[in-house]
Amino acid sequence: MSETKLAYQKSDYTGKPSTLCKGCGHDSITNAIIESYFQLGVNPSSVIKLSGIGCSSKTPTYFIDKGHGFNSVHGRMPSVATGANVANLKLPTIGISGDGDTGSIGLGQFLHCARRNVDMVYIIENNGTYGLTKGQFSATADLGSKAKRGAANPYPTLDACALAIDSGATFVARSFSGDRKQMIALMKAAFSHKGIAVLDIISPCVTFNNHEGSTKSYLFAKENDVPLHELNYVPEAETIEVEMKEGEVRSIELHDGSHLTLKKLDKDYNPGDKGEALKLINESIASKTLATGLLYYQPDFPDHNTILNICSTPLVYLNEAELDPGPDPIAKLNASMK
Amino acid sequence: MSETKLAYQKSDYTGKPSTLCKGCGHDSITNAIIESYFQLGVNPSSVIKLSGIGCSSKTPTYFIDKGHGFNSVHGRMPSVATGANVANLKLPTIGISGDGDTGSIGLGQFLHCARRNVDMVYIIENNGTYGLTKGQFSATADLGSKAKRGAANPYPTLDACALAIDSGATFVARSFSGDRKQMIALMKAAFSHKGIAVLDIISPCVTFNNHEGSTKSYLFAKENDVPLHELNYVPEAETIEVEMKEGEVRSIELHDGSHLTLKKLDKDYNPGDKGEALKLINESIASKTLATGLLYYQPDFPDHNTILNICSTPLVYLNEAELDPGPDPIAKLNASMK
Amino acid sequence: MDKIVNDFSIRVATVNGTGSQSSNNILFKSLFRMGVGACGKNMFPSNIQGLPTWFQIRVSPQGYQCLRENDDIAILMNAVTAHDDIASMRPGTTIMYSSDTIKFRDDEIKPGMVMYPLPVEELAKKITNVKLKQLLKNLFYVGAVQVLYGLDESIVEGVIRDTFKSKQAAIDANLEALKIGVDYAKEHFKKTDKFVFEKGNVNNGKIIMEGNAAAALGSLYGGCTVLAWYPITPSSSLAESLIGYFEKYRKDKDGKGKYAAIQAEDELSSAGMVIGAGWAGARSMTTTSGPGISLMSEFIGLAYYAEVPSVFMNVQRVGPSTGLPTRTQQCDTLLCAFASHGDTKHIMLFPSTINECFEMAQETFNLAERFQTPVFFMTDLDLGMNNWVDKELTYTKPKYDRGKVLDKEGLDKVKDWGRYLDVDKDGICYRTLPGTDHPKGAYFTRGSGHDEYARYTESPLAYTRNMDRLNRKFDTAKKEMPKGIVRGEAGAKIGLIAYGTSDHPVQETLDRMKNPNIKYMRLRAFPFGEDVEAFIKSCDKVFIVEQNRDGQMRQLLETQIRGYQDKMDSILYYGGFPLSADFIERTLKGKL
Amino acid sequence: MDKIVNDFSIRVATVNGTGSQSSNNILFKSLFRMGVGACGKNMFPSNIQGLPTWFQIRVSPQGYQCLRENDDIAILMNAVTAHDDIASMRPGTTIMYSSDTIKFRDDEIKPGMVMYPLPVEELAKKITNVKLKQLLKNLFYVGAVQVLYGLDESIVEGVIRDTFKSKQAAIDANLEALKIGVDYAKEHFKKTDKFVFEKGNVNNGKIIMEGNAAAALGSLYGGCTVLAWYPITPSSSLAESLIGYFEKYRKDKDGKGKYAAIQAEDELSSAGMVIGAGWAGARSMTTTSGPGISLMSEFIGLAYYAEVPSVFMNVQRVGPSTGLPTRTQQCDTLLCAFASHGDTKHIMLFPSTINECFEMAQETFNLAERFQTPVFFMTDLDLGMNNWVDKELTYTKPKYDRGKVLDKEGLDKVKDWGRYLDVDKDGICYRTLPGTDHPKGAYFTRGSGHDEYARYTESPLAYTRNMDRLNRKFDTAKKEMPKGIVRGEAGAKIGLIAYGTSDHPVQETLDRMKNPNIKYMRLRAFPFGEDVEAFIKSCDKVFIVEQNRDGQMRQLLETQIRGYQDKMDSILYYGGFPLSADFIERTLKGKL
Ligand SMILES: Cc1ncc(C[n+]2csc(CCOP(=O)(O)OP(=O)(O)O)c2C)c(N)n1
Ligand SMILES: Cc1ncc(C[n+]2csc(CCOP(=O)(O)OP(=O)(O)O)c2C)c(N)n1
Ligand code: SF4
Ligand code: SF4
Ligand SMILES: [Mg+2]
Ligand SMILES: [Mg+2]
Repeated sequence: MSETKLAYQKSDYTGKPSTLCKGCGHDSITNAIIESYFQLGVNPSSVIKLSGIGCSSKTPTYFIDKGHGFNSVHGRMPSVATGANVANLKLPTIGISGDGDTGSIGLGQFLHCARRNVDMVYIIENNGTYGLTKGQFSATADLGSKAKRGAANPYPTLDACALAIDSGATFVARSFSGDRKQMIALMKAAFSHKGIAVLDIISPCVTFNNHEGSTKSYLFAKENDVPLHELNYVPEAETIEVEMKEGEVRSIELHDGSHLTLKKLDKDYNPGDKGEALKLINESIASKTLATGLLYYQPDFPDHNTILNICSTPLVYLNEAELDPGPDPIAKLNASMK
Repeated sequence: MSETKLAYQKSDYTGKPSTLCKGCGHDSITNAIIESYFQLGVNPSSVIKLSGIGCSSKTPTYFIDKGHGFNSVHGRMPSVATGANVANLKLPTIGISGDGDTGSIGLGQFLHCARRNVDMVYIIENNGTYGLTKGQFSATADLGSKAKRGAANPYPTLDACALAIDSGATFVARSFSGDRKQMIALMKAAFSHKGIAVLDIISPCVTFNNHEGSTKSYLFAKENDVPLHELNYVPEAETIEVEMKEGEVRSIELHDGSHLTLKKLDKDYNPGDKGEALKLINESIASKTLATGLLYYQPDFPDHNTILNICSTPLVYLNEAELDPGPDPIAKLNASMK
Repeated sequence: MDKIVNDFSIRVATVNGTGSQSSNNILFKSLFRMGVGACGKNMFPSNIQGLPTWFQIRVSPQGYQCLRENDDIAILMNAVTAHDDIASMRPGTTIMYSSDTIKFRDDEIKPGMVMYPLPVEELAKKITNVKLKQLLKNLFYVGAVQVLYGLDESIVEGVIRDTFKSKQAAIDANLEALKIGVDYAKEHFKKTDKFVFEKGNVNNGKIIMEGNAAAALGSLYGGCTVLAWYPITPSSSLAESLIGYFEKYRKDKDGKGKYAAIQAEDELSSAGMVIGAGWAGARSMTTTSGPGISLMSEFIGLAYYAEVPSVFMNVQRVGPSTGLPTRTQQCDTLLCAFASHGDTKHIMLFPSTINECFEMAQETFNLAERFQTPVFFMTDLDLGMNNWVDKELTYTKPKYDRGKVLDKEGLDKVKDWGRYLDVDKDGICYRTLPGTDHPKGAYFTRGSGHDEYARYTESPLAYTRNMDRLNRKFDTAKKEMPKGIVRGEAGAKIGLIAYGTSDHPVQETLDRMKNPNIKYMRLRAFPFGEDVEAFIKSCDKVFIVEQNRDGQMRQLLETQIRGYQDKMDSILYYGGFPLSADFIERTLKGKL
Repeated sequence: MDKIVNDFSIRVATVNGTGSQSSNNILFKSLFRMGVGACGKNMFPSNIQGLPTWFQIRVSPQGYQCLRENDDIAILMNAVTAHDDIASMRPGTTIMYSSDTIKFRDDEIKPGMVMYPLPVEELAKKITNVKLKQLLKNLFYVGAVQVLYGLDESIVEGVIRDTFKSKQAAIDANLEALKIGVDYAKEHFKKTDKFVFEKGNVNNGKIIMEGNAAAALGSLYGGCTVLAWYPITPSSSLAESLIGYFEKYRKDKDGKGKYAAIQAEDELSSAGMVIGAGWAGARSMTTTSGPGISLMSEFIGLAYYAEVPSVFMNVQRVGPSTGLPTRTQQCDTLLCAFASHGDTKHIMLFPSTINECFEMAQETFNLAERFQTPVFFMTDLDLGMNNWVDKELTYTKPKYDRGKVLDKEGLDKVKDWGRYLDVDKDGICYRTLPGTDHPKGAYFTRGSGHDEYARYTESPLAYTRNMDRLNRKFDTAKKEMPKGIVRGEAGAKIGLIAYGTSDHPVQETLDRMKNPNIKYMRLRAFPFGEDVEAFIKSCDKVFIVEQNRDGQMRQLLETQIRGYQDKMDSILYYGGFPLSADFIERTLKGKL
């Protein structure tokens, strides 16, 4: 991922128009991705974009039209990305997933991909809900938060960052789709990291928002007495934007009137200690104050292609001359199997 | 799981003769299970035993013949156990799995089962290898350990205890198949816990031992110049037994001459703090000294059946009279759908 | 001018997530209450907001529950699709459109087209509830339709009141918007097309319901106590409806649930839960669609081979892969018949109507427990998610067939119990439930080789005996499946065969063709009973009408009822829209 | 006394994990080197240590690579199975047994049985290497066989030396143990049975190899660069052999690998990796068995619909579910033909021999890239894990068919490139590889609806066009599949059809029956080419010989080559042991 800055335009990084709901946090993430690649000057044709299934997983269509994209199957992006990445280790690899895609059906693949330290940026567009299937809880939904149907989530939240750290991920960060500046800073660092960089980005779903405190979910619709069970109407919402300083704690109002409390990590936070990072995350869950920033960073562990000791020519470009072992091994084997 | 002590014999808890290799750690665990149930006086007919696939997953056949058993499919015991447990919340549920079964193919199900806090005892017979398929690495294999084929494991170990804690398990302990006393103490506590009790029990595979330090794997066979690629001969080994005091650190010699270092948790260790538990586990991985004992314990979180608010009569025994909503709802629905 | 009364089709093109579904339902329900034979179908995108969506309403004196290929009236509210939409309309049809967002070129307007420009954005300014403007705009076309085609004003108002129940603000806002549409139409539109609604009485004793809700209700009455599911279109609403019914009708006096509903982390897990619960003795089910069945395949084989009662409700959508997730097909017939590796065969039921969704769902649980095997309830997006007009549901006092289960007393009576002993020679063996407090009550369940006493074995003979018995069990099932429903003269020589939602357009085709030499059998289950063979045998030629590319049911018929292949031919539609009689009639005539 | 030379069968019954496999291989290899036509098959348990296992060796002048149903000599070293074993032996056969652990009652010994009691435990005391006693004991029966049936002493010694190569201690220990057996037999056994080995020359130019190793070697020569797998019997050794070959023959000069081999966390993941790598442009494969295919089903549908080259090697074992994991069957034919939900069809290859494993494995990658689709390499436990005698492998300079790929220059030349445009009208479109540095090089791959330019669409027309093109592609594939291999007179009216490992016993059956009215086609691929139809057409009656319960290949033939069903019948064996000519001949004669 060591592309030098080239003369690319911002427009070289754009994609098809988004078909997501107006104000969806995922679109803010898309924009940050575009900006980050642009700032780094990565060759857009070299980028490969992979995803699973969900609103979040649609987003690879919305950036870098010039790169190949693969919208695969639900929860299995990590394995597809792993395969693509070993096949051609020259291509900057970005995987986009949702919290359902990663935390529910894809949990096993996610953690094993982390363990392998696949050289990719793995973005979780985390809204605590299944957007595309209309608002069921995902595994990252907060304990006690309310869903579309009004039932409270009785299960504890799965924290993708903690799990990634425990599984061996070497770059683990959290951000918020409303904090463009932080996202871009983290993304640029992530793109430059050799190994897996997991970015868990809280990305409110304006249509089926189920986040912590969203006991007032659908407030807007309720006020207006729209029957809740027929929510086929999606009000157009404004994109949330905030900018925070290091160490700052801020409570952000979401579309449904609920609040999300964020704390940006202090400047002197040391992301090199696994145990500390895990402690911090668990404290932050307990205090309902999400710590954002680079939570854990371990630059020295070899990435998957290094672990596998793959040659520098991408495997896809090896030809007969390079791959054919010739007649000798067969002759030897024939002789030995008697 | 509040069975009162009845007049059961030890023999009421035995099963079919084991078909595992002589000296396999799994058999020691089986014996501890038998002893624990016996000491608690659980009605053997009420116990349900579930497992996935692997040498470890065969063990439910080797205890409590009087209870129903279900050897399901690879890595999916957690979901089968969850289904059985909600269907009949009266039955003490034990799931037996291997490190491959739980840490590789079954990782997602394992963690979601932990998150649901299913009222069961979940035993991982952890040998860091795939015993039944002849010695490939599992995800809990230690970084750098050597496999049958002699290649070193290049991936970091997945720690089932850390991940279980991350995911919401309410009772998480580690033990060693050679420490019968500790196993029995932990199992009895686990059987009495309402919610999921995860027991990660290090259980050396005498045939394909790949544990930490097992750079001398197959020492025995090698010494005798048996070709390694044709290891169809399994020497009979003695069962390892140790007894440790709280706070004690001990290095145990395994069958292949390698060593495993264990540290029994101090008496004053407080298993109530998630962050601390995770820190401890990560330190213990880094120092290659496995901490054993009850790592994390949270007795207050409701178990899955409580979360689901299931009635006290097991669902399986509800009959027509109890389940039939009668004609009224249909009449009302008919009227409303016009 | 001639009138065309209650026999035409309307297409409403809108943008999804703008609330048009609510207006369309008001329109549809109003027609229903007027006693007009109406059928409504949604063509919606796999998206939450901003993509094109269509609602089609067809009215017919017979109340056919299927569409025509062509529409007579197009209500075009979506500028993105308007030009394609008008291009697909025939000369002489009517076009109502949002005139301040859509401009048609002259050459787009075909001869005889009647144009009703509706200045939606302009009119929207009159809406007082500014926040809900986007939503309420959709009432304008309802108002215009009311005026132009004769919706009963008080019925429409009643529908709006019932829709929003006690929410007075919503009722007022909707009525206001409706009136804006009505007023505009009265003032500006001159009726020049021939289509009119007139009150009728074809809906007496009928209801409007989605198949998924009916199947959910059937599951409730069928005694289902465990639901494990993973969301996937178009099956989610089946699970969600069932949860709703559970919450309402399945609480004990302490408010505790006489059910467990678990949203699993994926389909493998929901299958595992269903099998675990079925093994423990509960009536358990899952809801899913094609991708879920693929993922459940390993578990399905386990349930087949270890003989665990389990219900899989497959609301089919367009495959392969993610395919068209919001469109309809019958494309998992072969997959479900043989799901999993090794030699397997599974029972399937094919409901065609709301009432059958309700009744067959109940029966599914009986079959699963009776045959101790997975049973597939094969419905589809069209049946599951569209609003269907069907006769009222009827209550029958449930009598569950729990199959061959030995309890404590039962065990006392039998001398030699083996879990897989074929005592009755019908291939079905006796099981015990986990927890049975009896010294010989327990057995060990496994997906690996087992003998008659559930002991592990690798013996080729024991294995073969077991596999042969499973075949015998399947043969027993053949005799107990719901029979096919036959229409037409016994002596007719041309046979049609269809199943599920294809029934409706086939019935209409038969009405139209009135050919006494054509008869028809609607399949309702697999394995096929003797009646199916008899039907095929009595024909010279059999056309199997299906909504998939490869003629999957034809293949199944060919291999399971051997000897008649030469007669068999397919009529296949697989575009993902609901099947129409127009298509069948045209294709069939081309083949006759 | 009559001699029976080189034409009889031996069964060795032992306990697994005791090292008998090594002795059995010494026995087998010695026969091979003596030029005796030998076939050896392992019946082993799904267990590591302590359960019964059998090794069967059949010698025949023709060198048949399949067993007889009955054995002539039983070497019984396992007390647990000895009584069942002797019960299955016919009168007049020979029984050698471990006489200090096994005692037969008089009534177990049938008339004419020749008994050779071998006091294994007593003799074991003579072994000097105490630690390896358990292992070395197995050499005793090898020694006894050498004496009784005439193994060439120096050949046996040579085999032992070659087996343990430079490990002198092991060689010495084995030779010592062998000698104990030899000495005992010489002293105590009087040869009274008729069976003898005599040196021959049927193995000139031949090798002993496992199919899994041959398929792995084929994959190496086929240019596979990415292997993603999950261990499962009986496929693990295919992956492990390939890794071995990779390590040996695929390093660049810096010691870096020109391959990636990943042990995935499960089969879903390995399928995903294969598809990811195939999409990126690598020749990628996975190895698995039935349960793995079930789990991969969703992904297989993606690869079909999104058209990603990918190779799935399925080493079949006995299903359903976990079944008999260490026994052989051909039970995934239907599953692999149609794997995944929706309308799907897949290419399959069926190797029968070691040489075909090697050659077809290479071809698999060409087909996958040429047709941009999943290709199944369908082998089984018998072929994969047993030691087969076959002719030497031959090297052909590889020429990969990478299919229709447009690189930078290619893109410059085409004016209008669409990923799914059927330019050549053969249903196969042009793809580009990710990373292609060209402004119009990129496209978006998805499992959802897409048009010719790989754009997302829900259009029924675009969907239908695409599905029809996929059918066209499959039709093109039909013409390019390996043809069936025919034996017998063209004019014969009775046809046999078989595939994979069933070929060997079918060939033997034909040799035996010498019926000029019987001919035989061995299928090698699906979709079936025209030659298959022509063959069936030319017969009055066709018997499809298969190793599964449901006649899966027959079903596939019936639905894919319609019109000949009435001729088709099945010969089915599914007990899990390798198929024998005895079974086929008996069953066929019963049907003629
Ligand atoms: C195998 C499978 N199961 C279920 C689905 C249905 N499905 C589509 S998206 C989705 C959840 C998406 O949630 P998430 O990943 O959080 O994405 P979001 O839409 O919230 O961005 C589900 C369950 C599917 N496509 N495939
Ligand atoms: C779906 C599936 N994939 C693969 C296998 C093959 N398999 C059987 S056991 C096993 C691994 C067992 O490892 P572990 O759970 O650690 O158990 P152990 O034998 O070490 O006790 C595997 C891969 C299988 N049975 N099913
Ligand atoms: S449903 Fe939610 S996640 Fe999906 S596009 Fe709309 S706002 Fe975004
Ligand atoms: S192979 Fe290992 S895990 Fe399996 S039974 Fe033998 S010692 Fe135990
Ligand atoms: Mg989400
Ligand atoms: Mg293990």
